[in-house]
Amino acid sequence: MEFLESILVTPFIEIWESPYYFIELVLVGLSTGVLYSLVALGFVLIFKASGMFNFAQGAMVLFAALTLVGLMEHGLPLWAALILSVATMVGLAFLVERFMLRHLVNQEGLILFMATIGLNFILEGTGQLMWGSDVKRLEIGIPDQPFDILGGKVLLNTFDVTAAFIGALLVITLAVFFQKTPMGRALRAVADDHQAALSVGIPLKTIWIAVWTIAGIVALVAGIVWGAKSGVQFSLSLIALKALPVLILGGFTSVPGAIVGGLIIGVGEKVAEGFWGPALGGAIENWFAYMLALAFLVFRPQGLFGEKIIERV
Amino acid sequence: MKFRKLVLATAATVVGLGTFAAAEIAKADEQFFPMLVYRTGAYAPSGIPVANGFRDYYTLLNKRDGGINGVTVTFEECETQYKTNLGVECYEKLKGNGPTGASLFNPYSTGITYQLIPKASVDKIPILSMGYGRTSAADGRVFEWVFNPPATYWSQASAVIKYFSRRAGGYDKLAGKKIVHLHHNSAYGKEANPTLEVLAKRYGFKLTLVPVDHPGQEQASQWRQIRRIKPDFIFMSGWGVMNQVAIKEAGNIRYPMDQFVGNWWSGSDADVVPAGDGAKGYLSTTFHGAGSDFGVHADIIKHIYGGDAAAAKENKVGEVLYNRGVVNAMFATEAVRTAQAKFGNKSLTGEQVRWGLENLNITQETLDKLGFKGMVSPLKITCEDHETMGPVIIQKWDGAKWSYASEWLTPMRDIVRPLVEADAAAYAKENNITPRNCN
Amino acid sequence: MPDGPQTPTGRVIGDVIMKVENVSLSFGGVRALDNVSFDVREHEILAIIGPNGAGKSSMLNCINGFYHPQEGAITYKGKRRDTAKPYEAAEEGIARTFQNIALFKGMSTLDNIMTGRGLKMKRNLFWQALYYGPALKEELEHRAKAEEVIDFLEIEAIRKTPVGRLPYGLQKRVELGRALAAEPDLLLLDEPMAGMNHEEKEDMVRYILDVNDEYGTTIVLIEHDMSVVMDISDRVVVLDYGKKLAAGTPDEVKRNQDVIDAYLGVSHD
Amino acid sequence: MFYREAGQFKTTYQDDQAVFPVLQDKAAVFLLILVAYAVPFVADEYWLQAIFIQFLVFALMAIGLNILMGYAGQVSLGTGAFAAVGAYACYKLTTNIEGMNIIVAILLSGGCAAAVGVVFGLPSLRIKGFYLAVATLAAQFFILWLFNKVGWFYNNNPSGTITAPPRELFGVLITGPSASPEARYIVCLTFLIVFAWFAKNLVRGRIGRNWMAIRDMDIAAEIIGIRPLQTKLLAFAISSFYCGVAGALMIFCWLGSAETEAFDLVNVSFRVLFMIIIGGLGSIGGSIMGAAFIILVPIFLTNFPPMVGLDISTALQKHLEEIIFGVMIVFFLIVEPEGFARLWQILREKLRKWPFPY
Repeated sequence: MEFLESILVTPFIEIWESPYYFIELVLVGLSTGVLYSLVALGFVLIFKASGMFNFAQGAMVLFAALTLVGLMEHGLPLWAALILSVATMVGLAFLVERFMLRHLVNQEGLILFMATIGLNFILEGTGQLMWGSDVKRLEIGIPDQPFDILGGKVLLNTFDVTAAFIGALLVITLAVFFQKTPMGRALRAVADDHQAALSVGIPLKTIWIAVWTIAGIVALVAGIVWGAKSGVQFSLSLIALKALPVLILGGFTSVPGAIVGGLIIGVGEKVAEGFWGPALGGAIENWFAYMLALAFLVFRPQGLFGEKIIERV
Repeated sequence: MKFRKLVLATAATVVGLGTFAAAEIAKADEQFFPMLVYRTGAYAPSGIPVANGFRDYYTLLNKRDGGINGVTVTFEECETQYKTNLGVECYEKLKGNGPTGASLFNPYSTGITYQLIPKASVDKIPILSMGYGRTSAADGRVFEWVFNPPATYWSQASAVIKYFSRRAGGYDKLAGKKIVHLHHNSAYGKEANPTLEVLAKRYGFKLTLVPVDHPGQEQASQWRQIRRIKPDFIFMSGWGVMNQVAIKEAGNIRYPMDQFVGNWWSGSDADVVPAGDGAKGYLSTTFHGAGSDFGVHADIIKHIYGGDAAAAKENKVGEVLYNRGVVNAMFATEAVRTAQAKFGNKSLTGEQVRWGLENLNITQETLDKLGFKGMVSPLKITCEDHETMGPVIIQKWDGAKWSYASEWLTPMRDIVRPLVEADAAAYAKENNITPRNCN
Repeated sequence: MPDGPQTPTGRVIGDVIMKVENVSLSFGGVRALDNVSFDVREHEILAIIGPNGAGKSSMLNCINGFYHPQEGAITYKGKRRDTAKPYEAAEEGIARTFQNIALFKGMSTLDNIMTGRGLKMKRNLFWQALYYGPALKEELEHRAKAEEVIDFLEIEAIRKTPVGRLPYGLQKRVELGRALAAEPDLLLLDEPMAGMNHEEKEDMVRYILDVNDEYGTTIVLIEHDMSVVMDISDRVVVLDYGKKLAAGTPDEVKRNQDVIDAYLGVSHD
Repeated sequence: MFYREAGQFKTTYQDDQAVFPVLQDKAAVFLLILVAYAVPFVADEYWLQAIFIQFLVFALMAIGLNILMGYAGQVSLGTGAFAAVGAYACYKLTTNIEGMNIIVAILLSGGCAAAVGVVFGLPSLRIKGFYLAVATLAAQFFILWLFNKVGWFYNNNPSGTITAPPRELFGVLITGPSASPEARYIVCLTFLIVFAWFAKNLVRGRIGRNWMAIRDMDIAAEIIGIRPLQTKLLAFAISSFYCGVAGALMIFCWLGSAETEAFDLVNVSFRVLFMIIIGGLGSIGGSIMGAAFIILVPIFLTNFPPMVGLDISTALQKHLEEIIFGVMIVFFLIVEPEGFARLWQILREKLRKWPFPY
């Protein structure tokens, strides 16, 4: 009884009683959520264009960040290292298309998924082989200072805000790219129907390379932001797991879904940890994100922005 | 065609697997030290310096002293990636190597240690888990084969509270203080909790346990919680990326670094360097000195790196966890030396090395002679006490190096030892072990 | 094979077995069925015809519980069935084939047909895990029954072939076999002859008539080929735009002015 | 030439439905089982303890997951959690109930895992495909969190780990540290053979057909009378039972002691998933072959360079191992997406015809 009260009643009273703490958690959740959205977007792009659930997205984040920081350690300035890293991700896209996708056209989703797991191993191995497994410090000049808002009641950090801003910018750019440019429309066409896209003269190969390149750049940005926060190291590849609940919530193919889903998961898990964590013993964030997504799915199997599925026979 | 190639490849694999199982080399007068390392994967930043420390010290013994009393030191690394299943494989692979089998195992992972503890008595190979693993293994009557000097997590926790009390101005000032234990949500991270709870009751401070899930990349909500609690002190049992993020987040909420103390696995160079200037003033416990100014380092740089200090730095010489590897290797080899005094200067079995560990008595003279002067405290293991409750010290990061920031703190034996004995007794009962008599 | 009443050649049409009363169904704003009523009598062959999108398949889907009509009632053997689940339809003896083949592609012909027998097999998990004694006996009995269906449809040669590899016509036949294996009282056939050549159609017609004849199975079928419909059905229901346009014997329907208009494209198509 | 089935006619349906209709196959399988039982007499401890027992445990888990994914078509990433349920249940049962037979305890643990599997299988009625896969991750994270958090599951010992107590079967110690690797191997092998056989029986009978029907086309399956929820839940239950038994064996016969980390997503759930995809979805034999591949290849790659006298650093070796392993996975998927099971089929076809081209 007492336990039930501590999870069903007390947290809400606390939210009421300490609104600034709540606001702070929401803001922190939003800024984290943007970064989740960013990683989730990488998944969505590739899933839309090739029906591939790209498990290697996390490894790509690691690989991109390792490349950048590795180049910088060799004395390159940030801009040069950035250009080279982007070039590396483009090269990766070419290689993936040439040696993987091309041979796996029309395979089932699960097989494609497994292939990306193979890619995951390759990238983790190559990244560490080239640049080592040490933790590396990444300094990109984002100011890192706490600052007060709401009269000192809520504390934020310039780094988090900047990172959220960069994330948001990239997310918006991608959304616009998808909706407004011919390339973006082509990508959406491929997602809807491979055959149809081919028949109107869009070369699948180009699209795959394009989409993997974009996913690679998204991974690079995610890697920079997370890497600047916690150092560039192997754990970066694990943040892919944080994007999965976002994907179920938002839908595998929906760009707005990834954005809104990321924000919901970000805020949800922070608030849950902050108010429910103490009663439940803490560290509930991870499963809470999944449970939230699961509960949501049970009531709305098509995801946040999916259309209602009418089954036909 | 494709198909035929596959068959050939499979056949080659099978043949290959068969032959290496049989491969075995035997040489006389060698002492084999297995090394379970993790140079890759999520915990590699911590694993690399430790492994280098071991490697360099073993090599140093051979180059400088011609081995241990003339017996060559051999070692082999096996990559565990900090994973239990690979740990088992490495253990089985290495335990029979060398003329007399493995001397002892240093698992460097709580999970693998737990896993090897039951095996140790069966395979007759001791485990030296220096400052980690199962705390109650300190009770040598139950855990004949496991040694965890110089101190356990429980001893450490008591020493940290002692430190907090001194900062607060005495034990009586602890009453009403708020202390947070921020810990990795795993068997390792939770280890100190029971002791801290006992201490909280005794001294009347308010303890809040805040767990962080693996890997610990995301701690925003935990730190907002901490900001709300406004603790007087924070004690952290972190590991891997969790440490770096925690230090960064502490800065984010403007928490004063000098009230934030990590345990000895949360205070290495890899933990503070990525946090940049924000980490200045961060404290952590340790039981040995950091830096490369000790005698042993001079020898290592001279004999192994040919005097090239830069190459040594590249190889982490002098980093906290590097030094830990060196100290650990020293304990291990000194145990062998102790055993040689009884069994002769030849290759020793695990059983003989166990005797050496149990009778290990590292005096200040030995330390001075080996180049560990000022780096680590003397130590004497007994049949009952496999831990020794060696003193713990607080070190401080000034942005470039670690330095001592307190006097040596002796753990509270009166509190910790009964807890150890109770848990050891429970383990003995569950596993049908009759504790031996040490008198 | 089925235990149903054996009717002599020159079948006797029995009582009403199923009643469809004022059924309406809509998706979003689209009305797929609008106040449709008709009934089905035991042992008869009833055809539902109409242009594309007239709501024929939706009608079948309502009958076996895949869709649930918002209004109206469907009564089968005296029980309301418009709210029931699809598997309950199967339990009550309604079997079905699909417009777009819905076979289990990864399974062999034999296994597909055996799934049709699933409802009649009762042995529990433990016996099945052992595959011994009662479970084995049951499995063999039903295998024999499935083989009868295979013989009847003349598909012995493809018994062990995964159905995904079969040509279209054979797949249709296997699908009919799967429905027949369930020994249904009411068989719903959704365009059983679509996409078939003339000979395949003749075969299919023969099987349908044989089933109806030998086992007295009541059949409701949707078919576009008018000559087939007029040849084999006892009665015809015409749907257009979700509404019932006409019902009656083939001859009656053929002379109905509304039907002629609909088919000649006066209103649409 | 030698692999001929000419002259072997089936006169009854029973013969026709046998698992190994061809005589040579039957003989080969019997021989294989005999060899498997003879392994302890020749293999050294490293092989038994570190590789074979691990292989047997994972093969059992792979069969479990294959039932759920390969046969019933429900993608799951909760394997590790279900195995953990089995392991912790077995620990609780053996430590709290005096004198409970260890085999009974292991089977009951499987039962506990099955119950948990059913609970987490409930969403499968509404959620499909990858969405379901990610949803099962909720089980993975939640269950491991629970076992880590609630002291009752590990008898409140301060270490938070579970340790297999010594237990005997027919007077021979089979669990705990003093049990010989041989005894543990035999126990695991027997479990694998018996449960592989049960699995094979299930999938070739009514239940298996219902699973496959749901997998291939759930709508059609429902319309011919297969209840989707019951069928899916049964698949979740049986699959989790297998995982639970394997989890119990994992702690009691292989690792000896563990914390929840031993059952984490990457080490267990994903690993088992690789096994069945590489081995072949919808194939019991494929699961076993896949487990062998995923376990043996990295071990081979680790041991290969020292074997040929190459002395490369541990880290480099591990990275190369990862890269080669990744390349092999991609290569296999391109060459044979349907896995070893299909490869084996092709090989058999060729053998039957050999030495004639047609």
